[in-house]
Amino acid sequence: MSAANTITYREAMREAIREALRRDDRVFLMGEDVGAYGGCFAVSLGLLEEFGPERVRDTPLSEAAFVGAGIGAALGGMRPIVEIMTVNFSLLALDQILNNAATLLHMSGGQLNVPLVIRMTTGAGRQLAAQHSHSLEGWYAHIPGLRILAPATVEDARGMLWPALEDPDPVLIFEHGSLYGVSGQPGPGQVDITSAALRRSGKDVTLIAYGGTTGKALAAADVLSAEGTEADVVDLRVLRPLDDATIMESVGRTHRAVIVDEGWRSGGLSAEIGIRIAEQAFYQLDAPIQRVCTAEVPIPYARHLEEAALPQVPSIVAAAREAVAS
Amino acid sequence: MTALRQVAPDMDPAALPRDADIRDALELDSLDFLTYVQTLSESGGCRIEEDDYPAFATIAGGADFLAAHARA
Amino acid sequence: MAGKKSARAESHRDLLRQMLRIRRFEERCVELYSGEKIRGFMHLYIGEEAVAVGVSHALTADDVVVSTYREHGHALIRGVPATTIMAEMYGKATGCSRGRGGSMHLFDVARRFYGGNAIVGGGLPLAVGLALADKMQDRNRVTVCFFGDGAVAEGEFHECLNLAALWRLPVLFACENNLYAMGTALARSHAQTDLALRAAGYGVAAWPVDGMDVLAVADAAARAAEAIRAGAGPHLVESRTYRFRAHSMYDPDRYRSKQEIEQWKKRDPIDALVASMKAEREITDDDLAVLEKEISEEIDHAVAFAEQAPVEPVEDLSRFVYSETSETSGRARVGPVEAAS
Amino acid sequence: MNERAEFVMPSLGADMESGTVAEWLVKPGDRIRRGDVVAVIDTDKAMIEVESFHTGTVESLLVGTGRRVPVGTALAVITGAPPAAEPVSPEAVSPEAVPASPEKRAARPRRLPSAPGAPHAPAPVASPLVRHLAEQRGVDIARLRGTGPQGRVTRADVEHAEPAPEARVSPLARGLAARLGVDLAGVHGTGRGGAIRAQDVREAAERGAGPPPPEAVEEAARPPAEPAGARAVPGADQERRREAMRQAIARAMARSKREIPHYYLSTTVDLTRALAWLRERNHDLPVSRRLLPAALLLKAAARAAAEVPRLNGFWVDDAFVPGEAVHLGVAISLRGGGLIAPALHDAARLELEDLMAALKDLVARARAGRLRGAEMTEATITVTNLGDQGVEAVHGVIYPPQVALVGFGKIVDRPWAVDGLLGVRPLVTCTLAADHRATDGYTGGRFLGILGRLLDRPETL
Repeated sequence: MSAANTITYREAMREAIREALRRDDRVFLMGEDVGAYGGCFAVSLGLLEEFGPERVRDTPLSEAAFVGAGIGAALGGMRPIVEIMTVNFSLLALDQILNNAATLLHMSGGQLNVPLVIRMTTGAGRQLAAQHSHSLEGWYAHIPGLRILAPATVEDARGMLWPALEDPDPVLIFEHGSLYGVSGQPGPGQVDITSAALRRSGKDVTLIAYGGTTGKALAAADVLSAEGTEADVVDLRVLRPLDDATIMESVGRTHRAVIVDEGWRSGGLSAEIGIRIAEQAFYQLDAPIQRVCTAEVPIPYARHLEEAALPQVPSIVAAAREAVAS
Repeated sequence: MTALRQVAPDMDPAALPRDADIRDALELDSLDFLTYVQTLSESGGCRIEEDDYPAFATIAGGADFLAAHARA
Repeated sequence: MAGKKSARAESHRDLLRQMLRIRRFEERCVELYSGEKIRGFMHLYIGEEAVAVGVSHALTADDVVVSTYREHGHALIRGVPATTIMAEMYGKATGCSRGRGGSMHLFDVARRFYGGNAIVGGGLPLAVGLALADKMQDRNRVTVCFFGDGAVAEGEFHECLNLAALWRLPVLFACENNLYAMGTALARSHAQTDLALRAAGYGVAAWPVDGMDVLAVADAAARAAEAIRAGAGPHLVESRTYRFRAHSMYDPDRYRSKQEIEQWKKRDPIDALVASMKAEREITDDDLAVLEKEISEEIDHAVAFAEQAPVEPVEDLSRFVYSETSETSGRARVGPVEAAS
Repeated sequence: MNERAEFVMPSLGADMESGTVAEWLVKPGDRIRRGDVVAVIDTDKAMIEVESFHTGTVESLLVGTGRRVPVGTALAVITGAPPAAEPVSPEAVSPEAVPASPEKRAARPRRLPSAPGAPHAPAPVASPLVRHLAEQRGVDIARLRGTGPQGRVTRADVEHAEPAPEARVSPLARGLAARLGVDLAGVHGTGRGGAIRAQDVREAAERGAGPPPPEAVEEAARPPAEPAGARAVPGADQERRREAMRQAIARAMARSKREIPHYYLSTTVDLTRALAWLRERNHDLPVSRRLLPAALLLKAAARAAAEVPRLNGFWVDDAFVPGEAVHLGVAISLRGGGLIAPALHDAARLELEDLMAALKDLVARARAGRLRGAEMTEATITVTNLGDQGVEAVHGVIYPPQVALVGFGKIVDRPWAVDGLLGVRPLVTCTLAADHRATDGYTGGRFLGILGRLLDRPETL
């Protein structure tokens, strides 16, 4: 079925970690169940055996302590990769991420950079209910001092980690839980961690998505194409700092924008992107900006309720139709 | 004829031989010619492809094309 | 015999000198705060000097210190110049954090001073991580983390004690138990007020010590540091102390009695050391006067430095949010410790 | 309290020394706004609608129709309205708007207001009080039928009027309408709630710019003895105008060759990709939305001028003054002889489709003698395309005070070496005539290089 060099997103991420551990002995992985268990989502399966418990460190369930220790180790010259099981759990370490990782460089007048990578799972779609399913990357994208990545493809899962480790500042990588089993080409290697990518070209409307919604936006673009509407699909890739140029270039061509965000609508990333378009491309707009976001509820368990809460292909298609019609 | 008068108001298309090249005879430029074809396409309710443009170089050719392609 | 005795006297003079530097420096800060030269929150260490001075006495220049927002004293005796500390409190460009930190956020990486952390308990994980890096890179250093009794109630304290013990990391947990978390007395916030006992639950060796006696603190810290360097894992020293002044300049000090404060002031660590040194004939009044004069000149110099220091241009407001190396030289790799040393 | 301002015979080109009022579109007592078209001026080259730089009331007309007067002659007096009702904006009375000497005016291109909408009907008369009331109630007084004496709008008219519904216009459509000179009031919106979208404006521009209705043409073609339509020029007059235009062109071109040390460069560009792309693009579109190769050539020239700003602007008082944007002069030959080069406003930023619409509109209006003043003066660089005449290369004369002229020849199939093999390719010869005072051959070469590259990547245009 799949081509010889096709791998899953999970494997791509594992390969990236393996490569980093091999390339640089300052790199180590730590987090809950990354070692003996093989990672909650099996990303780090086999790495303990290969690299030993010093460099693949199981931690106690102490998010604040091990995320903070990652920051301290980065200050001490290491290049830690800290895995947090899900974005909901990251809130236990939010103090360390915001008050230390993102802040130390500025607060110390440029003396302390924090070359740390934090990986975590985000997003819904697996019936994990309201404490394992949220998309809070937009919150993190609010924080100056952080770089926020959302790999949506196997190539990005494979290629983003190394440049993230080379970044002298803290980088958070959000891996959408629904993507781990997706297969694709890992690509030639390194990718940039600065720009958005145009995943599909069309002249009628721009669909802006990232992470778990990129695939849905592409599927929506297929549906739209069959109706004669050609959509540009922008995969943001980097949620902070946002690549305004790519967004504006696309909206400047299509004059219509639909923002797809699995985060909640109010005060979220979609609002930020929407207002940037209004600020920078107002005179290019030929229709009101549309948003497709998660319903403003904690993610429910039951499948039909969860599906109804999330952005889906039909809702993206409907929003695009509205943009083209209005 | 009306279409031609629009683009070349100073000429009398009625005096043209039906097989003369109207672009030369009426000194039409490419924009004029496009306007001419557009007018015929809209008034004749008939789709004219770019490949068909050469047929319209003469009045006879244009008339034949329209007669053949006009809506039933 | 005479040599040993004079070495002891020299050591005592140094301890006294450091405590006096902190005391006089902070007294000047109060004056400057009242004169609106220093703003923001300012937390004074007066009364607790024996803790910082005693613990630091056990450290080498290579060791690392992570501190709290009551850190003027820690910074001073770790070698951060009084000039750059004062300039920082003035909010000036030549301050040790370029005016971005103020009183609560003094940093000096060259002196391995990893800052004033103003989130109670927030510095503990950093210290654990710094020690982890040392261990993974086979550097025989001690990382000292100062924190107060308030932090012991935070989850991060427990997570960090556990993690440091689990991984046998070279951390000296230096608890400054001044009996009040801001205005909440120890007994009103802790079910077990014997804080050293908490450490026992994590298998961490811990000693309570009289924090008003600099020699006792220095002795306990030296023992702990020695054990840590020998690979015995983290240790905790709980110094029982008292701040003579209110929590911060805004604090009306309503939660404790005048009598209680006066009682503690009778145990002033500086007076105590001076008395013992005089009894041992290690110091004369003339010596003391010379010492005071030297310190006064150091502080005068620091104030003059801060007064004339330039302010950071507003155009530079958004500097140091992201590393400038990443913007200018692309993907340059910067190890902050190495770069600074 | 009232400001008085003169409406003067404008200079609409370096070669214009005098003009004739062909028609007044306002009469004493009319309210006018800055940007309203108030008169049609015969410049020898064309009939040009001229806008007012003032807001106020026409007090008197000083020059009757048919009188030829020098540039700078006062033609009408405009009195400002009381500030309470309509503050006169400072720029409306700034000296910039009323240049001191014809020489200065001719030499220094001014920033002109963006192209106004289609000619407005004379504004209805109303008292300041009534105007104030109308403003307060959001009533567009221009849309009211006055019931007072001589059609004056009364207080009751305003009070009975429905407030004008807020037009829903997309930002893109609004900008496009301004660029294409489309009056939004006449555009039918097809979006939700009647919102006007870009395509609606394009279609409106298309209609507005299209050829005049046959009746008008017939009327214009009638023998001169018969009474002519408002703007039709009697035959004898036409002859005179043709002669005058010849003279004007002669003056401008002689000045150019006298003053401007021209240098000439040329390059040949393979249009295979451009034409294939155009063909693909035009394939599914109705004739009205198809692009001509000329649109690609013009867009590429405008983009290249934007990238080489030293060629886009004016040589004034022994110095180069860069253009604020690329306003692309398009040389249009008039039927019956003569040449005129009005500008496509901000052409480098127009999308191809809009550029095509603007071009059609411009050519139609140029030939109908209905250009606007700004279009005659604002060109920052000019393109001449003689390809339709079968000419292969144009070595043009620069239109002063511009510093460059771009020429395109006929697109011809010729043998052309590609990757070491000989093939037949559609080629076009692009030429540049440039002012050696402003630039050197290197700059000109860069321009042609960029032009060639742009034409090879039509999808980026």
